[in-house]
Amino acid sequence: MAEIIWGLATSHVPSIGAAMDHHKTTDPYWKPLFDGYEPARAWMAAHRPDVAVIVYNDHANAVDLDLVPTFGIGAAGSYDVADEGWGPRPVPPVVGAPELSAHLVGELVDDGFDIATFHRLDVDHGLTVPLSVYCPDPGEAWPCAVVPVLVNVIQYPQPTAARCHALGKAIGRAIRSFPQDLKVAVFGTGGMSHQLAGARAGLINSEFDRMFLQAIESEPEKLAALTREEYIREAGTEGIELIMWLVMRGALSDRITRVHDTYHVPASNTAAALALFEDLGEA
Amino acid sequence: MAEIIWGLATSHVPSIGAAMDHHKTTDPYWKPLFDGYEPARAWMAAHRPDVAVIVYNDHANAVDLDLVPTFGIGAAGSYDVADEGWGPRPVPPVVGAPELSAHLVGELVDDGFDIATFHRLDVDHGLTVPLSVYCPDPGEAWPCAVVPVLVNVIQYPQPTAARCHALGKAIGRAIRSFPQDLKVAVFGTGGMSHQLAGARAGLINSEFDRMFLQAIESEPEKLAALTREEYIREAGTEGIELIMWLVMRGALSDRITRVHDTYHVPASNTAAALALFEDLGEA
Amino acid sequence: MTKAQDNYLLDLAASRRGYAINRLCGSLKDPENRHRFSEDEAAYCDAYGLSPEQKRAILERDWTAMLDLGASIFYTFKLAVLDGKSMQHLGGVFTGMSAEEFTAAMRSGGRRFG
Amino acid sequence: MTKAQDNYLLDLAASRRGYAINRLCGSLKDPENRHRFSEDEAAYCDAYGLSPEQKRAILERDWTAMLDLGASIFYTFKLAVLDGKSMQHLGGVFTGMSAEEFTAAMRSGGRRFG
Ligand SMILES: [Fe+3]
Ligand SMILES: [Fe+3]
Repeated sequence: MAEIIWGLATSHVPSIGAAMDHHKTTDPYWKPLFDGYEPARAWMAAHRPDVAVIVYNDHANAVDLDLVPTFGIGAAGSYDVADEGWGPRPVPPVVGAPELSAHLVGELVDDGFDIATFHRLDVDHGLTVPLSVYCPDPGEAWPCAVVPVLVNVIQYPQPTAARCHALGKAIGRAIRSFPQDLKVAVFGTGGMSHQLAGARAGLINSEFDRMFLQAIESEPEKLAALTREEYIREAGTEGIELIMWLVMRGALSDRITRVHDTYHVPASNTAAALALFEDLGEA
Repeated sequence: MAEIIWGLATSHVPSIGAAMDHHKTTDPYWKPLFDGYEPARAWMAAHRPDVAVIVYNDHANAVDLDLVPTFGIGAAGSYDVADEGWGPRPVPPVVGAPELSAHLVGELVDDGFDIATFHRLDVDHGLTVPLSVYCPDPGEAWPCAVVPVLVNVIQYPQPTAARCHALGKAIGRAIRSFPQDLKVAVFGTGGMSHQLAGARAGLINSEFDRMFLQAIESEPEKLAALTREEYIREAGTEGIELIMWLVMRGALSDRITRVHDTYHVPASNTAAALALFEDLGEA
Repeated sequence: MTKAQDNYLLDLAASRRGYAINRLCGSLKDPENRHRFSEDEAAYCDAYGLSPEQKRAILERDWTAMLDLGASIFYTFKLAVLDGKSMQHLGGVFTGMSAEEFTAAMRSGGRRFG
Repeated sequence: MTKAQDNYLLDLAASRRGYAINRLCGSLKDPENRHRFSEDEAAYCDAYGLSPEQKRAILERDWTAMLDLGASIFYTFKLAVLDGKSMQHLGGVFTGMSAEEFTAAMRSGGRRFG
């Protein structure tokens, strides 16, 4: 059976990817952030998953407003890196895990989740930046296959935080029932607080962020009880991306231990964080 | 508040539309089917809704396999009639009810349904044939606005019948909480038994169909308990469209009365039926 | 009889296997694409990345092979319509009948199983 | 200060109102479209069915008006990138600062509310 070995929460700000692509990670602006990643990166390099289930949102690249799914899962054999308007990132294409994808879709649909499926999906910074946070130098190929899990966080109404947490729990059950001996990591991406547009642009709420960064480990229910309006008010219009961390947290078992975390302001207009949890498995 | 005044279950076979478009409804092949519609059409003409919520599936026209949503709702102001490969049907464009659409999406997402939204949607025979069954001579414009509700019945795994029934109940609650005095009709479309491809092509199971046609009124739970595999075995690979009747039935209250029904074999390769229920409102 | 399976389920594996062939057939809803396809079917197949087996199935109108290779009837039907073929014609192909025989079977109440 | 609202929520009404402008901006992810847009911005706006207000907002780079007319920042940002503008530039526009002032505000911990 497949097992979940760790969960990573990480911001997916495009400029974090650009800093790596353009070799700026030791510039004064970026060094504190990337230094903060180091212990997590070293630990993950020693605990390699076969597949990464990456919960993220698309940003007007593979999904436009013609058809906006609330939850989607990629079921393809591979995914191209998107041109978001400034050329694709110079990173390898993403190799899928279509059997695991199909298993997840089947289990989730039977579990009452109304999943959209993608057979063609150009993956944008929402997915590739977290991969780069995990693995900064992939060479010719990423070190793991990927199942993309997409969440609508751009168009209101977004799914509730509680629904995201429930989806995560169902994903966890589905992964653990997959009849292959795979090691799986689950990524929850986006956040932390940020607002890109409007008079509150530049909003950073580090009290909320630090509370969230703590509570995601042991009190996810508290975070799942917040309304989308509360996320937007506290963490900013785009800070609502944090609901995707709850999908990751839901997929992990109750027995987790925090390997590392880090918090830094700013990455572009965003508060950036990383939190890495080892999954000790069900008791 | 909005109220649901009736529910119509009807097949949506393209050739039923073509028979009307090409004035063949009195040909010996078609006359029995259209004669069967008459009492329902007369009753509906005397009970006009402001909006029709039409539960249907797209057939490789507005939705391709790149992105397949399990449930979707149109939120646009209007919908063009699709060219399905043989030119669009000569019927009026469909006018939307975007405020009601937005209300339904908001209520359903908060209710834990993971709805995809469509802002551009060319509607195919799945939606326009039921409109023609209701209103054979629309002239320049259909007599009601429309909220399209799309269900994936083509790609396996389809949503379970139970999930469709639950969606219908949630749609019923959402309609009844819409703060405008609108009369709403709900259409459940597709079926009855048919299989288009493979060695069982031409399958008609009239025992199953007649059971379903009866039970949809007073025992929908019995139908909701059938698995997708049972639908496919009994009603054919495409007969699973019948799960969309359960969405309609779920939206109606428990107090309904059957106005009329009819059953005819064949319409093209399909068993065709219609069942019309007046909604007497909640007790 | 024919070699058709009893049922064809478009599950996610079939949807992946048949991606190119379904995309080709789906494209025929656009009149311009219908025209381009008819002008040079083989080149059109290549442009859509069909496998050699899928290309053969399309060019030879092997409707059963198309399904075996992951196609969905809702997609291949658009090609049949372009050829002026009906769903009764396809039903006949799958069941080893002529379109007329298949139509007659439907008019006599359809085909029964189990 | 500017006339920007506190928040812009892309709800379904905004998504409908801003359909054309978002579609235009989204199309700029395609290099060919970027080229066509740059060659004749007004004609490109007309081809995408923008309202006169939306067209004016695009041509004059009125970033706040775009949002008021239903645009989403994830779409308009593609236009900003084409202009060589950063998210810090846009942040400055929305808040009445220069890009440098906005960047400095971010580096000092971001902007606090409530
Ligand atoms: Fe994001
Ligand atoms: Fe259908």
